[in-house]
Amino acid sequence: MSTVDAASAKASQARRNYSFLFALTLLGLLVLLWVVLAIATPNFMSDKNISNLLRQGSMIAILAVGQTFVIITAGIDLSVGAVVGFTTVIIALLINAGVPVWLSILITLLVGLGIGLFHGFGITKMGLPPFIITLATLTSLRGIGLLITNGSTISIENDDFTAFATKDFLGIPSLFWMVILVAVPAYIFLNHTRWGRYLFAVGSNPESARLSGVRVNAVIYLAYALSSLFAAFVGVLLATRIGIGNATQAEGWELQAIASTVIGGSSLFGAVGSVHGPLIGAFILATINNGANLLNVNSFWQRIITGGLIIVIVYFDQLRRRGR
Amino acid sequence: MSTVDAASAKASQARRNYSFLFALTLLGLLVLLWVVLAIATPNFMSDKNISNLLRQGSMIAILAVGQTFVIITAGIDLSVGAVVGFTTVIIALLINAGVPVWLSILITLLVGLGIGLFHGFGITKMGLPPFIITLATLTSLRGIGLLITNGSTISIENDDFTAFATKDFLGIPSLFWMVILVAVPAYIFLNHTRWGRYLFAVGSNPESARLSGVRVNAVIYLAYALSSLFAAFVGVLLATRIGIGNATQAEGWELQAIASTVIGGSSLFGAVGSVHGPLIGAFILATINNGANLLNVNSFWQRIITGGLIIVIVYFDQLRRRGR
Amino acid sequence: PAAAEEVTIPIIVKDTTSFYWQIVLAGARAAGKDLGVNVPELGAQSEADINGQITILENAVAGKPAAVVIAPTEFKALGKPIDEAAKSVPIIGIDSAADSKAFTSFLTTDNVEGGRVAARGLAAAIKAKTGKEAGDVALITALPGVGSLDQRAKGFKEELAKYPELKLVADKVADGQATTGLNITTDLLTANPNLVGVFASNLIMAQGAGQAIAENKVADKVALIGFDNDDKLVGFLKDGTIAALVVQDPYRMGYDGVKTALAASKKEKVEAFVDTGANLITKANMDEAKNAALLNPKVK
Amino acid sequence: MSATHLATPEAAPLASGDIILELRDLEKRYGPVLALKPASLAFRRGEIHAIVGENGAGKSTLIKLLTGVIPRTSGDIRWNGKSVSLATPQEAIDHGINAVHQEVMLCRHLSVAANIFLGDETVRFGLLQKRDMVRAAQAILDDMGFQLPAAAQLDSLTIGQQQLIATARAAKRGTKFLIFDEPTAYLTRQEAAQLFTLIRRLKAEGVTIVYISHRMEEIFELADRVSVLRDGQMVGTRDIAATDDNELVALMINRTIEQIYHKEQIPFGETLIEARHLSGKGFSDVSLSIRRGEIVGLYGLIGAGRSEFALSLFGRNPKTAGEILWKGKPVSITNERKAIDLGIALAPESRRDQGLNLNLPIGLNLNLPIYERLTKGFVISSGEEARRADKQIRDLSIKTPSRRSLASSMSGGNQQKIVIGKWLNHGADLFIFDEPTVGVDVGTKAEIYRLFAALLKEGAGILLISSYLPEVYELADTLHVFRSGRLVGSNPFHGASHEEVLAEAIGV
Ligand SMILES: Nc1ncnc2c1ncn2[C@@H]1O[C@H](COP(=O)(O)OP(=O)(O)OP(=O)(O)O)[C@@H](O)[C@H]1O
Ligand SMILES: Nc1ncnc2c1ncn2[C@@H]1O[C@H](COP(=O)(O)OP(=O)(O)OP(=O)(O)O)[C@@H](O)[C@H]1O
Ligand SMILES: [Mg+2]
Ligand SMILES: [Mg+2]
Repeated sequence: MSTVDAASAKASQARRNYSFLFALTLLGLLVLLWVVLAIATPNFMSDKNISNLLRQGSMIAILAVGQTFVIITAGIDLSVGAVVGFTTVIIALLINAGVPVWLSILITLLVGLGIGLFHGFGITKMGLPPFIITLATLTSLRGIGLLITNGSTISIENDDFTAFATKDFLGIPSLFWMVILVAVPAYIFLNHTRWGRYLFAVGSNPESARLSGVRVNAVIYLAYALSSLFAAFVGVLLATRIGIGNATQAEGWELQAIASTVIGGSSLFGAVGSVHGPLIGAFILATINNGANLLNVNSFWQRIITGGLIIVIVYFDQLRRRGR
Repeated sequence: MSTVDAASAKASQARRNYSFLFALTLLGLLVLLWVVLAIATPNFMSDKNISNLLRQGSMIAILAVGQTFVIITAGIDLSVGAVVGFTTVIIALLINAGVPVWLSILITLLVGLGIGLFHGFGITKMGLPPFIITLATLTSLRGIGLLITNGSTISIENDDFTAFATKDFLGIPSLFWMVILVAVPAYIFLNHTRWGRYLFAVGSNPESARLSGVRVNAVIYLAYALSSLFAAFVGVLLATRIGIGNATQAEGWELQAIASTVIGGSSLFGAVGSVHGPLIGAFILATINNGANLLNVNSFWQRIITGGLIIVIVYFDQLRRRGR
Repeated sequence: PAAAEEVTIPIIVKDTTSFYWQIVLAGARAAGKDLGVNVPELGAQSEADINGQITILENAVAGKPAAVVIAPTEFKALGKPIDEAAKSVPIIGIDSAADSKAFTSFLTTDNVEGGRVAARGLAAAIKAKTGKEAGDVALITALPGVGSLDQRAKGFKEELAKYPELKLVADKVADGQATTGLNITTDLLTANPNLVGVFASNLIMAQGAGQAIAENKVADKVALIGFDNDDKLVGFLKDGTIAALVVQDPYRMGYDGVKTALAASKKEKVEAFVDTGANLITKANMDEAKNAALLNPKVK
Repeated sequence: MSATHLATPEAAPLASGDIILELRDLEKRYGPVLALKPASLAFRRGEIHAIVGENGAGKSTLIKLLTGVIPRTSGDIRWNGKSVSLATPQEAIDHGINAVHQEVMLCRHLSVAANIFLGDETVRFGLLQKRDMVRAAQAILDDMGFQLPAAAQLDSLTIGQQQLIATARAAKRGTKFLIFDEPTAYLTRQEAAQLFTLIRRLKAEGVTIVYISHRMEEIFELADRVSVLRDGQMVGTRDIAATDDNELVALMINRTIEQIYHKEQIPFGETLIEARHLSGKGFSDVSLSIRRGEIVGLYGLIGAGRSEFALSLFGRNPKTAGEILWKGKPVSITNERKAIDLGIALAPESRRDQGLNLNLPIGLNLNLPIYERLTKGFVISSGEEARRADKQIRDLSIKTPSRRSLASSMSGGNQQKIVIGKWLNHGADLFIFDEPTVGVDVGTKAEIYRLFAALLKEGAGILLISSYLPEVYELADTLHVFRSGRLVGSNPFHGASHEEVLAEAIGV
């Protein structure tokens, strides 16, 4: 036995180092990108550009964290992009209607929450596949938003609100502070609360979770509610950044969010995921675009390179994992 | 034991009736839509509109069948839309370069095949999740296509080729004949050949398939090769239909194809799928759009309705299944 | 390095994937060559991607250029970012306006005017086909939430109102796909037997609509007006599938944009506002030198 | 025709006794875990060779190596004297090496026939001959004496039935070397008997059989020779005639256990639960009650409806009629939480489908029912979480590197321990154990039975569902017998003989 114990001790040791290493690896790849770019173009490391970069990655990062909760339960939320666009309209209308900003934000977040609960309902009570119910809301929400605005754009008449996105605090852009504001509780929630554990349990084997007394349906409601809530929050941030409400905004952001999550090491088959992963994933994508712009890469090449880099990065990540 | 024997016999019996019934149900929903529309607008049942409808549904239908092969293996192919757009460019260039049409088509299909094989390689050899590798090609292919065309549209200088899409044969539009041309072999392949069966086996339990000596990797290559091949074929059809090569075309068609497949009863967790399902699914979506146009429904309402109907249809389908 | 000495003037368009903007970029490229200026060609991937364009503007300014030429994708949204950018470099606006006083100079086609031109052209074409300015007409917009397209629709409807006999029976918004434009037009033809005119308000929609007109062989009954141009549309114009094209002068916008920017960066006096105009080109006048030049810009 | 299905003719005539397969210093590592220490062993043609060992001893690992499922770390395998790589399952199959694995390895979405012929379908003109295959599959099943429908969908069968299908699939091909990894774990006596007949027949046809089991009596009934594994170490091979179970157990666990079935008479307390004329999916009109300090046994054939009964006591399946009294008061147990809150615990029948979150850490599996308790304020107290997990791992001697390793990396028996451990962790008044000792080694079995006694002492009651008659027979204070969904007999402790109980179960 003792031999096994010794061995096992080493094993778990290794595994712990590993998961640490993996996080590091992705971070490493991000840092690598930065170093390369810093050498390639003088402007990259300028404070101005770094804060641009942080601003540009923030919104997808937050979406990706929300998406991760859903993906851990082996689900998927295609609606987040549409929710972002839709909520920019909601908050624009509220603010222009003279509702106090804090209240407008609160209501907008509640709208997001409602959408998420509807997804939960569709999945648990109506038995719809997550892909379908969220695809349906994706389609419908854009329609509703366009209907409300009659396809036009609502300019937000409140400069304090629209100024927020450009503000800095301690030299760090306000938008990035919002990422921190979301990520820290998200991390605690996922890794240090029972509901976090339940997300994994449901994603791994709902039947076993259920027979262990986990309220599986409640967990699913929770996951989708959080995803939509985060999306609504991003909607608020986007509204401050572009100063308008427009239902067609954030098109395709769901794919970027899912990509960030998967790049960050989550499995679409559930039960695997973290909070730091999607954050790093999102900023890897943001860095690629930012760098390409600074290097004045032709925007067509930019797409090609993005695709290629996604493959390379995830491939290296795979290698690490096999290394287990 | 005889009781159990009987029991299970009944069970499978039931299931067979069921799958028949289910096909009927979806078809029923489609017919229902048609009846409603026929009553709502005189123009709907006109030969002209029916053949328009058949034309409009054809391309997504073919994509959906290809997608089904992938989904049965518990995979997903996000690249099909991009492949369609990309291949319109390829065939446009070839034909304008004076390459004989048959040869141009052949080369285009081979290009599609190559893309599919690349996906197979990424998944089996590089260990990338299907979502990631196909998302990456989606991004890159559009880039390459735009680079080749410098963002412009190539108008195809060959009237026989571009005339094809508008032709009829036995009063049925040529495009719909293409659906039949694809669906019949696809049906035989999926239900009456060992490779078709292996698709299900791999989707159901790859380990078990492997233990039985099934070459799992080969099966995966096959699924993605077929999906991309079908997409390339749709690219050819699209080129004949709109008479241009343009890399940005067919954007979002991957989601429509996946939706059709899932509406058609496939499970994104694999091992469940048919050929008739996605076909019906695709024509349900086509009917919704065609009907909305005829009834001159506001474009924004159209989106809302589409989303709603998707939920309703899949919900009823779920009910049937629970009825099992 | 080398880039540091030579003057850099990035040009930011709305959507690099559309041919129209490629012409603008071509003009800018030519100006760059003629004036010995380095002209990075930037732009979002879709005209609806406002956040994308803001991001690109931020990045461009971070590159410390001599000036920036930009086609603001949304009036209000780009206002603040442009004010912000203008603090460090001169900003030259092209094609569309933005909610900012900070532009050093401004070269634009008025898209509302473009819509009006289309309406007049449509009325004329209908008269030519049916002998009277009467009947049902339809408007097809490529994408919702795109400033320039909304302005064209606005202008088109305002002007159309001046023709009491012309009834706008359908105002469709597609998803940016030629195939969708084709399907919509086909269905409109089915649904409205006495449809006499269609305005497809951008390149891709015109391609789809044109295909539908050709497919249903109704060119003699239904007048189609397109916006912007490429080989395909010129082909349609030649064979009469399309009655007329509203054509702006994107090449000049690009060229003069960069030229003006260079001047501005050297603190020279520049024209504050230039209208590059929108022209109606029909089969009849397409061979006039000016129009011929507009119809085949020197892109490559 | 039957014979051709069972073994290729050329395999039959060969002189038995010579070496067909030999291992030389075969070794397997999983990272730092040495699952199989360098082992050497020779299998004779046409013999039935049993392999025994504790949970986690390395039996399944050995099998997986022989069938090309996992690559060996080092060592040599010789097939008919020639060294073979056995890199892929296909290669093993081509040699004629087949196995029935411990975890049923089938495609539940496919039909029985499709599963049996997976990998070598009957094809004509490139088209599957489905009818022929169903017919052939049915012939194989009938011929093996398994009365199962070849046309049925696999997931319409119970685990036990699926195990038989897996057997049929492995035995069908031109098998020369056939391995069974705990084949009877989910089988009832009748089915086990059928299986033994089949095995003897295969032996007569010259097929070499490797037979892994934790049930001693089976070893002695079947095997010619037996080899013992301990901690991945091959510790000896015996002729069956020259050994007895005491010696084997001693070799396996390095100590002797005086008596496996540990039973103390404990005075019964209040009635915990009482089912009155309860009906539901799979069973109907069942009345029984369980008192504190009592073990109530449910025996029956597979598919008799015991699990379904248990599941509706636990609130997983709705009852269609009848009522449940908890401590005398009528209760409606509409979901699992209600059951758990009342004080009912269920260790379900299928560890993979119902019992475990395979791709999650052992610790999480063990603590899943008690996270509510582990939560201090808003967050989980990680110290407490670790302590609870490690305690169970120690108490049940679950063999694992750490609570962090995934449940999927556990050996079959150790997985079973986790399923039970999670409820010991939680605690309850009434424990429902559905097939609790499936795949559990003798030593651990004894521990589990002793643990039952401990639970009873603490005043708990136990509902023990088992298809393994000796177990329920020796442990149950009251032994109820199920037949096709009905309770057909109730016997006090040792109130009826094995044969009588069996008769009740079969209904003769
Ligand atoms: N995939 C794996 N990764 C890491 N360790 C593993 C893996 N599979 C098995 N092991 C370890 O190898 C050892 C032997 O496992 P094996 O399944 O061979 O035991 P076994 O003799 O079959 O036990 P049982 O009788 O319970 O089935 C165990 O300690 C187990 O934890
Ligand atoms: N997965 C399943 N699908 C369909 N029917 C099932 C399934 N499992 C069991 N049944 C049916 O439910 C009834 C009871 O099965 P159950 O498993 O409860 O029997 P059991 O007495 O628990 O035997 P065992 O638990 O040993 O399999 C039987 O008619 C059986 O055929
Ligand atoms: Mg084992
Ligand atoms: Mg059972």
